[in-house]
This record gives sequence, structure tokens and C-alpha cells, in this order.
Amino acid sequence: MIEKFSKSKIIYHYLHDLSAIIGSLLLVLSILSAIFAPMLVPQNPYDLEKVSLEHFLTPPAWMEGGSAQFPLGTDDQGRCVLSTIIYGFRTSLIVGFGVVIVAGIFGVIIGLFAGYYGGILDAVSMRLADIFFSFSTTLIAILMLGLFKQRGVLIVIVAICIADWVKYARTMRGSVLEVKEEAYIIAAKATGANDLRILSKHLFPNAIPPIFVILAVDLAVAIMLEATLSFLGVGVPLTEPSLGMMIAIGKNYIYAGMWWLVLFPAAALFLLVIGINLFADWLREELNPRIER
Amino acid sequence: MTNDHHLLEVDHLKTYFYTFEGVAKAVDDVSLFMDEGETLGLVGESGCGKSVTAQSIIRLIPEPPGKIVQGTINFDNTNLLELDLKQLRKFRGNRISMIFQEPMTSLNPVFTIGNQISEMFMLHKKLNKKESWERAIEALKAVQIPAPEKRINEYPHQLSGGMRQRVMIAMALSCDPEILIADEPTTALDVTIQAQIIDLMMHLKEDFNAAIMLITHDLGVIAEIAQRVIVMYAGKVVEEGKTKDIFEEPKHPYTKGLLQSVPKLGERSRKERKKLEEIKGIVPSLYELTAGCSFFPRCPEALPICREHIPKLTTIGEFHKVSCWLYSDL
Amino acid sequence: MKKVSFIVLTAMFLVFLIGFTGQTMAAESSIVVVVDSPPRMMNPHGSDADSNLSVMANFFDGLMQRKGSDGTLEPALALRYEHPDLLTWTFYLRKGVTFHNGNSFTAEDVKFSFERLSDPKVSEFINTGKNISSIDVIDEYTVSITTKDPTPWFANNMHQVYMMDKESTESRTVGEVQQVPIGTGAYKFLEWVKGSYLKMVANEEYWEGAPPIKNVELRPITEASTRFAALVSGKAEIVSGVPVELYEKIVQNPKLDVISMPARRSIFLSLGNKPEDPWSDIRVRKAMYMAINEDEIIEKVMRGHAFPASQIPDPPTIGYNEGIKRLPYDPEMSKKLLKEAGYENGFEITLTGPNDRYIQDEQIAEAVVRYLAKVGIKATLDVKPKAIFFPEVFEGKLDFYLIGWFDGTFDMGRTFFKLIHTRDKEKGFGSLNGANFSNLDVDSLLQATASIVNQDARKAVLQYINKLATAENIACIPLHYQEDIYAIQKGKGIKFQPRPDRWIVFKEISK
Amino acid sequence: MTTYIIKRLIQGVIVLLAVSFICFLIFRSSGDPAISMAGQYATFQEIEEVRKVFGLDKPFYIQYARFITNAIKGNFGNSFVNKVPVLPLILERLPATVELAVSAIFIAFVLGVGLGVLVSLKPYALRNRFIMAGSLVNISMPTFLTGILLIMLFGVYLNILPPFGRGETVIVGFWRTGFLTLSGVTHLILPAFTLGMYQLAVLLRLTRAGMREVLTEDYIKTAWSKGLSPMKVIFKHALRNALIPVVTMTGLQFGELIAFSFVTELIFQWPGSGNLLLTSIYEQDQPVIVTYIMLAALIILSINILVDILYAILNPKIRYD
Amino acid sequence: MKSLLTIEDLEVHFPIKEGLLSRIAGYVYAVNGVSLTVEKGEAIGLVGESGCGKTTTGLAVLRLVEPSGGSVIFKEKNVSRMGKHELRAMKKDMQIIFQDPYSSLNPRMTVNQIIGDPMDIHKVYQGSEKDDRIAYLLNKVGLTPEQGRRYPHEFSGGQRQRIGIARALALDPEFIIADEPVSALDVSIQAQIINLLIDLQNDFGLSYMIIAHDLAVVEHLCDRIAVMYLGSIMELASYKDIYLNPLHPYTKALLSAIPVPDTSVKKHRIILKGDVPSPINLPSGCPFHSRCAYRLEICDKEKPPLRDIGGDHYVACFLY
Repeated sequence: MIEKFSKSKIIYHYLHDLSAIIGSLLLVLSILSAIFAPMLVPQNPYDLEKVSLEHFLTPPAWMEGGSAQFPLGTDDQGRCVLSTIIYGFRTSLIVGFGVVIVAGIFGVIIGLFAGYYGGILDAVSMRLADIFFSFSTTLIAILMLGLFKQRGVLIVIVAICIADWVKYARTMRGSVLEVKEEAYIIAAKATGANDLRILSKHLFPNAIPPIFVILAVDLAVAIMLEATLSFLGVGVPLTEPSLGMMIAIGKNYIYAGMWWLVLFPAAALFLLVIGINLFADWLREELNPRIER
Repeated sequence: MTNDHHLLEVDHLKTYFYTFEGVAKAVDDVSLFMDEGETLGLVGESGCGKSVTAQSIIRLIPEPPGKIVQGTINFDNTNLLELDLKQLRKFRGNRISMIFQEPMTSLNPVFTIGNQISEMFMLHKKLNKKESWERAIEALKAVQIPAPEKRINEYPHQLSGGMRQRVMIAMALSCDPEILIADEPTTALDVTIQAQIIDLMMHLKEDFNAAIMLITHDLGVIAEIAQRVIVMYAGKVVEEGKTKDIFEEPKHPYTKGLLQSVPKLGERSRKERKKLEEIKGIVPSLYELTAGCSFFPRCPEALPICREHIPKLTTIGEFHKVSCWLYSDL
Repeated sequence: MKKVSFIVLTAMFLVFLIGFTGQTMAAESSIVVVVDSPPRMMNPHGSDADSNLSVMANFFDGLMQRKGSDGTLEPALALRYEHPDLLTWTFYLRKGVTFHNGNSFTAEDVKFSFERLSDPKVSEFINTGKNISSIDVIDEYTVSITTKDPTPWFANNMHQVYMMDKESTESRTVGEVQQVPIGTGAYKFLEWVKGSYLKMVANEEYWEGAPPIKNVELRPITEASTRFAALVSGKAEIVSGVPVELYEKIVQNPKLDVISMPARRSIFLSLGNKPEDPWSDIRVRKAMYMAINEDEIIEKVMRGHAFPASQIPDPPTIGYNEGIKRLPYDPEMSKKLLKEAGYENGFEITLTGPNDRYIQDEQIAEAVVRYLAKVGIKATLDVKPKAIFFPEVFEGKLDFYLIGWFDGTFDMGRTFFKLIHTRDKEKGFGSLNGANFSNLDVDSLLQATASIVNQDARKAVLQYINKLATAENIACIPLHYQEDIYAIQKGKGIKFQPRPDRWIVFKEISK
Repeated sequence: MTTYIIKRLIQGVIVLLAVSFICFLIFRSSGDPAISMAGQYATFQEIEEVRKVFGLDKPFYIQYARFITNAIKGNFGNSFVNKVPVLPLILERLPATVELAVSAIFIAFVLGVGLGVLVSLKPYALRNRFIMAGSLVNISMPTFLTGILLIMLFGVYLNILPPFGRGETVIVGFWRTGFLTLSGVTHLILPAFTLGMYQLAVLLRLTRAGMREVLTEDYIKTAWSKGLSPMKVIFKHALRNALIPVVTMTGLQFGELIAFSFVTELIFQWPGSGNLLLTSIYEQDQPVIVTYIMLAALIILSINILVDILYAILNPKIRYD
Repeated sequence: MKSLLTIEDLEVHFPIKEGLLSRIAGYVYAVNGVSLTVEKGEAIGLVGESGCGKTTTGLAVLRLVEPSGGSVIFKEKNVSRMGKHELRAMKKDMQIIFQDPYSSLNPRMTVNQIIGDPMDIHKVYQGSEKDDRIAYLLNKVGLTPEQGRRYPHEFSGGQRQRIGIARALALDPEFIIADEPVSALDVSIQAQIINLLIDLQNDFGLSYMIIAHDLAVVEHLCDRIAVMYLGSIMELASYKDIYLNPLHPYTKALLSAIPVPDTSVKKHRIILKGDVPSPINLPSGCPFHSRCAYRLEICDKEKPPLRDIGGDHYVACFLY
């Protein structure tokens, strides 16, 4: 795999892959808008003083009764849908990145040691992985709600991580087992390198690439999960808007013809996730040793 | 020049691969022929185009990225390159069959060997399942597999490498092909097993009267069994001739260098140790070929003209041709 | 091969036919009613949730029943009752009533039913059950019940204590009793597919006469928008719990009629007065009250389907005090009060509430948080499922929470003991006083009401307590009374009058 | 093989115990069921009594031990909310879920593998690029969103498919099925597609990747060189090999679908066990939740073992020694 | 004078685990009692077919796999009993070159880092000394110092093998184990590497253990050759004796099986029957008896010891 890992080649492939460019653009745009949300949005949906029931259920600007103040309309609490979507990106991305960072680091460390040392450590951690994996993430999150009796971004991240680290641990372990057999690891041992050096200099950098693919895919999955949890009413609190919650609220208005409450956040969520997936797809192909492009 | 009754005649074949790095001229203007019952050796280093040549003959080049750009392949008065897939299939396996280098991977791991051999009889001989199965057992017997009735129900992974290659041979020869293309058939095997397989192939060749195209990088194997040899370098034929001529009077500097650089068993014991004659430099990448002779950068006898112009294949003796400016004029 | 598939196809076709004929047969004199929450079990004592009691009212009868749009208490299985002293209640039973299995209804069944109330394995009416010290069968049709404590509202509660058949309840397994109800009610149980539907058929021998509708199918659909879909697609004749956000759509639909009914449940915000909290200051509590624009909540959040409330009880309830008025919405005054109290810069408080219990509960709480923010109070919103929320109320760990109340006894006495009496574990008072409101005057007056049986006297005392607690001490910030909205299919001649307790009693429906 | 299965079963029992323990732990520390079981008007003492009757006053480990001993005897206790035995309560709802999951996985497998093979043969053809884009759309949509959008489109605007419920059902033996009535089948379409959509995309991509890899293998070259027809090469020699990971994945997903399809069930008001689980969680009905999760773990586990056996059948190299 | 390296009765058995409790169900008998000595400046060859245990022997000498029995004495120290630190220090003097030039170089390190890594580990040649040393080594193996800044994938197979050799030389070892150093290379490149190994031996006075399946390569490089079969040495003699006077039936078969690229040499080929038996179920007696044409009665009962039959020619066969 490493053979193909030429930097110039990656850039070349990237620039010649329209979907990768679109995907990363979507992702970067979402990240930027999330970071600069306070400067971008017409109305801060977190600012309780600004939101007012006065403007509730305003249709999008171009429709009858719409107002230029709320380009995509407002929800049932009078929150600007556009602003809420942009702030929703924040929640989505904080949860998404939070999950991949926490679960990723935890899983990679476990996988690295389980794969390298094997034995009891391996057996125990992999059985543990089985146990956590037999719950679905959504279920864990709901159970966590029962445990903490509160909602919050942090709890959502923890809940998703509980089952999610398993993916990283298994992938890392598999990758380590493969790399471990490579001759350069034996060569490093033959030159007298100790475990720490082998793990950090030789094993880790070579075993990590498959994690990048998982990372990208998992970012999308974590964002979807957060949306699902918020949709189920067990995600982030009501006062911290998230795309999933917007859809959950909006779904009650589908029959009332207020489509903008569902369609805009749905489109935003979809574009964010598909952006990440496009990028992940490209990364997968790029790092896949077996398939020639 | 050429005999009109060649069994197989490949003319000006060009097979290119279009990839990220550019166009790889894997086979670049190769012409060759084969007669009935003869054993032709195709020799060269990795990437010289010998396997691509062979695969082009039965059109197994993956498209994309590969493409046969030019040339004709005449077999029994038919240009194989002009056939559609349906017509071509009547030749594949039936009249021209092929065995591959890796006996480990060239058999389908999820079917029994009986299933895979009997398929040939059902397909080309239109036999029913039972007859095909019986014929498959006979085929296994022919390649000296012990207890074929038992082995036929086994899966490839249950067999050793040598046994698998025997199965491949049994499969390839099952429909009495006129040509058997063997692409590095023994490279992956141990020497004692290699001896068994070569011995078997030579026996079967006589029984079946098939022509064999033996593709290998092992000069020793070629020297022992081929009647004629074609030496390839960077997609081109550099020298062609009877085995004896090539090994005893090599003309092309590459052929010469190759023969001298191989450590020969017993040489040191007989003649005392000396350093091997080496060909300097590295095998060129197919993407970075020079304008002139591809061997020019490594050639100890290079002339100025070699840098600019590609030499033509010139006949210098009976069946002996060489592509080198030392032996031809502009 | 072909033959087999032919047979399979024919079989499938036949089953299809049966399926269809089953469908068409049910069309005669039958209705499909969609409700918002499913019955939990067919055990009439097993759940004190209205969703369950409502369904049980069709299979079972209580000694009393409530009828009409004002919920008048009328005799049912008891013809009349006497209340000779503070603790004794004597019921004279109706004769000639039979259970669905043919057993006749007697005093033994009454005794059995009351005894069953105190078994936690089958009953949630433990409070009622444990309060009974003895049940004496005087004759076959007379029962005398003695309570431990004076319980003035005892008879008022008798419409939701259902009478069971002693013989069949004892002879069947608990599981079976939970699944197949045998009562004296207007409808007999037919089939219950959990999560899908409950089917029942008219009891032709009903003591009040056979009900007009012969077949009833009850379909619980918890999702509001799905309920709406069921209605619009014509799959249901009556739908309760129509979501307010879809009200306009239904009104516009020519095929549908909408009936709205002021509900008796009031929604309010409970507030404690622990001395260390800023809101123990009456000025702060007033400021919080005045910061909330209830009119806007009703107009926007409730889409106009609610009535402002000034107190917990509704007008028909004993204890309702006309004299209590809402404080006006006045954010300026509110800020001023806060300043006076020394909380110019506000303070932090958590508003807790359920998100699956009351109409728009989550949205109301969210709006409240924002109103408070506008006068400088930083309220954190913490809404959660009712199953988590209510135990928290019970444990008394909250500061400020949204809750709704409606007392089936139509008497505020019982409710006030729960909601505003100081928490007292020993005596069991104030168990739902989750924010620890405490006022000793209120407590002592309340304790005195327990022995007041005279309805007028009760009324006066309870009204006073009400005023003291909610108007003078602001134990809670009342918001509004909910409105129940029902939709029915037009042109099918369905006559349906909603009840104040939100139950749907099928014998009251005709077509 | 037998030792392997026994080993897996023993592991499974351990997993099951651990899972039940964790669930139990979470719910023990999460709330006091006695409060809601005693009724709205119960006093503190009455609640204490309820606690005693149900053994909720005992230390956690004793409660757990009792739960496990009873569970071994097949008695998972009674629901706190519905007060009926838990196991029949769940089992009664299971057919609906199983039928939904079976339909979903059937759709996902047939379409996923079919399209996957199609796409793998000519990855760069325009039509196939569209299919791939479609699969990307599928994996980028959370199930709830797919469901809502399908309801919006087919249930509300086009109004051609029923957007909720299970329709008419027929009892065959102990099994209540919706497969045998027209209404049952039409009700199944939207939720089954919703549930299967994501899996469809996953299987499609897996098949495509597998086929692309397998098609470069030497034995495929052998198959072509034998003169076999493209149908034989693709569907016999290539697909059989490419299917090995696909079947494994299908099996694993099937388990997941049966056990954890509650989001779809919620959206479509499907009267399955997933919906029951969700209600029970919101109502903190601990015995139902714990039993359900144990049952789910058991189902997933058995399916995993079946998948392993199937894997060994498909892949003769594996013998689990 | 003591030998540089003495291997005595080296055994390596890999356990096979199975069943519920992962109990050991059997062993792969990879190396079964190999004894050898290597003198200073000597090159010894280990030849045999795949699975004969030659690579495992090499790895066991460096303790990259743990031997199950026997001893390895290197420079008068028992390698088998060394502690972690001693073992690490020993590796300064004993190095290894691997077969696969593609997988034996860490793809994430530059050539300079790869060659410098052993120096960092043992803290020799620090700072500018290290750079000089790397440049010197690159030069020595026929690469330019500029190439040191590149990554392995930018090199061809032969060049990579040169890098591998430079790494092995980094610490100035006395003894190098070369595991199939040329078998993965193209024919025209093989000669370059063989010549390089010969040059380096002359320049640095190295001792080699060359492990290869190709007798011609080993004959060219080594002073003495050990022929291995199923984990045991069948014959051990000088390169001349092995070629001119092979005694063991297996050696004879092996020699005859090797095709020679010379049309003038015609020889009789001995074709062995069947396959090499599995090292899990070792045959009783002589490991070769099942395929041997000269089998005696004793051969399947007793394992013939490796005996000196004179002139430093050892053979393990009852025929002698």
C-alpha cells in the first residue's frame, strides 16, 4: 500500500476527482460556517433574548408572509431556521469530531497494544469490544440518558464513544497484526530496538493509514447518530439546536404544509454527511492497496 | 522469410497500458511464431513484456487500463484479435490453453478441483456432468496425482503447490489444446518439485503433441527444455533463435550479459571463484524509455546511433535474429 | 415445481380474500377510534393513568360513574351511598347486574375488588386500598367500607375504582387477568394486539341497555402526525389528541369535524421557597410570574387552544376560587421587582419538565426559559421523559418545574396535600411537592380540611387555602388549562361529546 | 467446528451476562420504579411497601442474582408498567419486527448484490456512476430522515402508500403475519425500504469492492482462459468468492436489524418489539429493557454463529480448528 | 581458537493451539537439532527447499524467534541465555539482511533514517559522525548520499536491497545473516548484489551465514554449505565437496534438479517422488526416508546423526 503513497500522486488524484473536491468543499464550508457562526447568522438561536415567539413559523423569505430577516423561515419558537442550521453544524461537528477524537484515540491505543502484545490483553480487550458492540450506539445513548438523567453534548459524545471505539480498536488491531509481520519490524528488532521504539517509530506510523478511512467514515456516522439521538429526544438539550432536533420538531408540521421546517435542516444534514462520505470514499480508494485506479 | 504453415503467428503486436504515470508500452511491436509441437522459450526479466505477450494472445489483457493497440495474431488462419468474445471462447481452453505462475491463486478456492476440471469437458466437449467427472479423474491420473478419485473432491487449499500445478496442467491439457502457454509454471515451486513438473510437462507434451510456449526468467529451465528461445527486454524482442545458438553464441549484448551474470552451479568448483559479470544499472521503467535502444543505458558495447534509433530485428542465421546496431545497418 | 407454486399462489389468494372479507364485515355499526397513548393492560386496577382508566371504563363499571360534559357524579353499580360518620361509607348495590362471563355482581365482588387495591403486584391504587381499614358485607347487595383516615372525597373517586368478578379473577392466572378483562361494562373484550389495536363488541345485556355502537376498534398512535395521517386517510372515525399545529389543516378539511373541549388539566410551574434560594423572596417569585407572557404562549405555542389559568384547580373543582386573578405580563415591573429584591443581575435556576406528557410541554418550557432570560434570569432548560421526570419530582430535588394537574375526585383537598403541603415523609404529605414549597399556615389549614365533610365548608376552606398558596405565596405560576381537540369524520352521523376527563366512553357515542 | 461452536456459545453466555449486568446496573442507578408503580397518590410509606414487595429494597447484587436465577428458569419477571410477564410481552411483538427485518434485508441483499455486480463490471459507465451516487446518498441519510422523507413523498404528497402501522394481519399458528394480506404487504413497503436502504448501500458497495478485487484474481484469469462464458465467470467463479464477505455482512446486519430497528418502528408506528423497547425505555420499565437487550444479544449472537457456519460452508479454507 | 559462532543442537518448535482452552495440540517442528560452527571471516551457506527450517535457524540465532532447545554461542557468549540488554548489545556485532527488499524497509522513513536508526538505538556515531557514516555506507553499497534523502518506494528492488545491506553494516558488525538476499531480484540484478556481498566481505572481514534455496548462489558465495531438509542438516561440507562429491541422496537429487543455463552440459536428473512431509508430523527415523531411493531398513526407525566422514565432510545418512 505504502508503495502508492506518493504525495504528489495524492494531490494529483485529489485534483482530478470531482467528488473528492466537492466533498471536501462541503466539509470545509460546514466547518467554516460552524466556526464563524456568530458572525454569519442573522440571529443567534442560543441567545434567548433574541429569539421571540413573535416571529414563529414564518415561511421562507420568497414565500408569501416571508420576511427577509429570516431567509429560510422560522420554527415554532420563532428561531431563524438558517441561523439554527448553521449553529446546528456546530453541534454536529463538535459531536462528530469529539467522537472520532475520543473514540479514535482510545480505540487506536487499545488496538495497538492488543495487536502488538497479544495474549491476555488481546483476549480481554477484544471480548470487551464484543460486549460493547452487541449494544447499538443509539441504544447506549438512550440508556445513558437514563443514567445521567440529563442531556448534553458531552453525554452524547460519551454515549457514542462507548460502542464506537470498538471499530477503531478492531481495525487498528488488524492493521497492527498485519504490519507486525512485515520484515522491517523484524529488522528493527534485529537492530536491537526496544518495544517503545518499535511501537512508535515503526509500527504505529505504518499501521495507522486504515484508521484514517475509518475516521472519515465514522465522522459521518457520528454526525448521523447525533442527529438520530436528537431526533429521538435524547440528544443535545432543546436550547442547543441540532439538525436532528430541528427535523424532529419539523416532522410534526409536515402535514401542516410547513415543509421548510424539515426540508432545510434535512438538506443541510445530508449535504454535510455526503460531503464527508465523498471525501471518505476518495480517501478509501487512495489508501486501498489492492485496487488500481 | 517466415514459414507459411506456422501454427501461430503474432505480427507487430503492441499492447499498451494507460495509467496515471503515462503510457506503458508493455509489448511494443513484437512478432513471433510457433510451430506445431515445438517448445518455445520466452525469457526476460520482470516487466519485459513476456507475460503480457502471452496474455495478449488469448486476449486476457484487462481493459482498461490495457489495450491491444496494433497487430495480428493468426492461429489456424484466424486472426484472434478480430473475433468477438463468443467466437474467441471456442479457442480459449479448447485449442489454446494457459497455466499461470502462482498455483496457489490460479485455482478458484471455493470449488473442488473436480468441479473446475469437469467444467472444461462440459463446456468444450459438451459432456454431461457424470462423464465430465470421469474424464476429470482420468485427467488427474494423467498428471500422476495419487488417488485421483479422492483428490477430485478436495479443494485447492488442501493440495500442495506441486499438486496444484499438476491440477492446472491437467485442466489445461484436458481438451487436447494445440498450444499450451505456460507462464512461469515452476517459479513458485521448489527445485525438486520444479524438476517433477518440468519432467511431467515434457512427457505430456509428447503424449498430447501440443506446442508449448514456456515463459520464464530462469535461463536454466529454458536451456534444458526449449527448442527455440525468444529473449525480450523492455517490451521488445532483442534476440531470437535456436536454444543452442542463443546459449552458445549469444549476439545481443543483453543476452550475453544475462548469461554471464547468472551464477552457474559448479562453476566456482570447477573454475575457482571469480566475480560475476554484472549488467550495470537497473531495469528501466516502461514509462521512461529512451528514444533509441532501451538497453542503451546499460550496454557495454553501445554505439552513438543506439541513443537515437531503435534497431530492427535482423536475421543473422537460420532462425537466429537479433535486434542490435552491432549487427545491422541503418 | 410449477405445481407447488400454483398451490402456494392459490393459498395466498384465499388468505387475501379472507383478509378482505374480514375487513368488510366490520363496517356495520362500528367505529375506529384513535387515541394518543396505548392501554397498558386489561387490569382495571393496574394503572391509574387516564389512558388506561379510559379504556377500562368500557369493560368495567365503578360503583359510581361520571357523565356528561361537566362530569356529574352519577350512580353506577351502586344505586346510592351513605356516609354516616367521618370514616364509614355504605354502598347499596344495583341488583341483576352480570359480568361478561355470566356471573352476577354481588357485595362479595365489591369486597374482593377493594381488597385487591392494596396489592402492589396488581394495583396502582395502593393509596386508596391502604386507606381502607375494613370492608363489611352487610348483605348480598350492601357493603360498608371504613377508612383509616377521614377521606371526604372517597365517593368522588368511586368512578375510577372498577369492580371485578371475584370468581374469574381468582381462578385465572394473573397474566390472563392482565390480558382478558371480564367486567360488567358496556363492551366485551374481543382481541388485543399490543401496539396495533384493541377490539371490543357491545354487551347486549348491559344494565344501562345495550350501547348503540356494536363494534369498536381502538387504535393507539403515539405520534401526533401519524394520528393525523390516520384521520385524513379515513382510517379512523374519531381521533383524540389532535396536535395543535395541525388544527388549521383539519378545520380546512371538508370531510372532518373538529370538536374542542376545555380540558380540566391545568399546566403550571411549581416553585419552591427554600430560604437559601433567591426565589424564596416573594418579590422574585412575582417577578418570575410577571415575566411570562402567557397570552403569547397560548396564541403561539398552543395555537390558541388553551385558556389562561390563575390557579391549579378548574372551575368545577371544589376549591376553585374565582377571586384569584392572574398577575399581568409586565417585564418592566418584573425587572423592577428583581432590582428591589437585589437580583438586578438575575440569578441561575433550572427549569425541569417532561417532554412527553402534556400538550406542547417541551415548547412551553422553552418559551418560559426565554421569557425569564429577557428579564435577566438565566434559566437552564432540562426536559426529560416523564418516567424520569416524575420520580425526580417525588424525590423533591427540583427548584422549578413544569407540571400539570387534574384531580379525578373533583376536590382539591387531596391534590393540595400532594402538591403544596410541606414535604413530610412520616405522614406522607407533600410527596409531589418537588421544589419543597413550605408554608405552615397552608399546612395546618389543609390538615384541618380532612375532617370537614360539609361540602360548603370544604369549599370555603379550600378556596382560602388556594388563595393563600397560589395568590399570596405564589407556590406556583399557573399557566393555562389545556384544551382537548378531537376530530371526527363528517357525514357518518357520529354523535360524540367529549368528557372533561378526556376519557372516551364508547357507550356515550352513537351513530 | 463443534469445539468452535461450543467456544462461541460459552463466550456468548459471558457476553450475555455482562450485557445484562450492565443494563441492570444502569437501571438500578437510574431511578426508582417503585414511585411510578405505587400510583400518583401513594405516600412515602406506601412506596416503601411496594419496594419491599418487589424486592427493590434489597442490595443491588442480590437483586441481580435473583434476576439471573429466575432468568435461567425462563422467568424474566413482570413488567413494572404493564405488570405482565416480560418474555411473552416481547415475543408477542417479535413477529412484526422479524417480518420487517426480513423484508428489509431481502431488499437490501437482492438489490445490493445485483447492483453491486452490475456496477463492478463497468465501474466507469455513466449508469453505474449514477448507481454509485445513489448508494452514497443512501449511506449519507440517517434512517429517520429516509423514513420521514419517504412518508412525506409517498404517504402525504402522492398518498399512494400507507405511512404507518402494519395493516391487516393474519394468524398462522402462533405467528401473526402481515405477509399474507394486500394491506399487510403495502404497509410493509415504506418501512422495509427505510430500514433496508442503508444496508442496501452498504451491501452494494461491499459487493462492488469485492467483485473488483476478485475480478483481478488469477483464478478469474484461469476461468477466462478456459473459455467460460461471461455469465459463468462472473456469477460462478467471481461472485461466489465476492459473496463471502457480503454474506457475513448481511448476517451481521440482519441481527442488528432485528434487534435494533426501533427508529424505523417508531417513525412508522410499527407494532414491533423495537417500538416496545423504546416505550419501555421512556417509561423506565427495567425488566422489559433488560430482557429485551439480553434477547437481542442472544439473537445477534446466534446469527453470528450461523454466519460463521455459513462462512465455513462458503469458504472451504475455513475450518475453525 | 574458538569459533565465532557455534550452534549446538538448536531446536525451534512452534506450538499449535486449539480447542476450548487453547491447549497445545502439537508443534511445528521447524528446526530439529541443528549444529554448526562459523569461523571468523568464513561464509557458510544454508540451503534447502521451502519449509526446511533454514530461515528459522537464522532468526533463532539472532533470537528473533525463541529457540526451544540447544544453544547458540556467539563470541564465547551464550546468546540463548542473554538478558535483554546483553542481547541488544550483541546485535551490534550480528546483523541480518532480509529476502524481500520491499517489505524490509520502513516505508515511512527516509533512507538516511533507516540507516541511521541502528546508530541511534545503540548511541554510536552521533551528530555529524552519523551523517558521515551514512554517506560512507551509501557509497560503499553503490548509492549516492543524495539518494539518502529519498523514501524506499522511490528505489528499485536491487537498490532497496543495497539499502538493506547498508543498514546491516551500520553498526560495523562482524557477522551477517543474509536470508535469501537475492531471490527476489531480477536475474541481471542478482549478480550485482552477489558481487557486492563478496566485496564487502573482503573489505570488512565479515563472516556470513547465507540462507538461500538456490545452490548456485550459495556455491558462489560460501566456503562451506549445509544442506537442510525438514529442520535437520543432511550434509555439511565445503562448497567443492558438495558439488563434486555429494554424498547424501537428497543432496544428489537437489543438485540434479537444478537446471543449468548451459546447453553443453547434459546430465542425468533424479526426480524425487512426492512432496516434502509436513513439519507437524515429522516422519520417524531419517526425515528423508519417505522419498529416498536408497532407503535401508534402519532409516525409518532411527535418525542418522551428522557424522564427519573425513575431510570436514559431514553427512547424516546410514549409507556412510
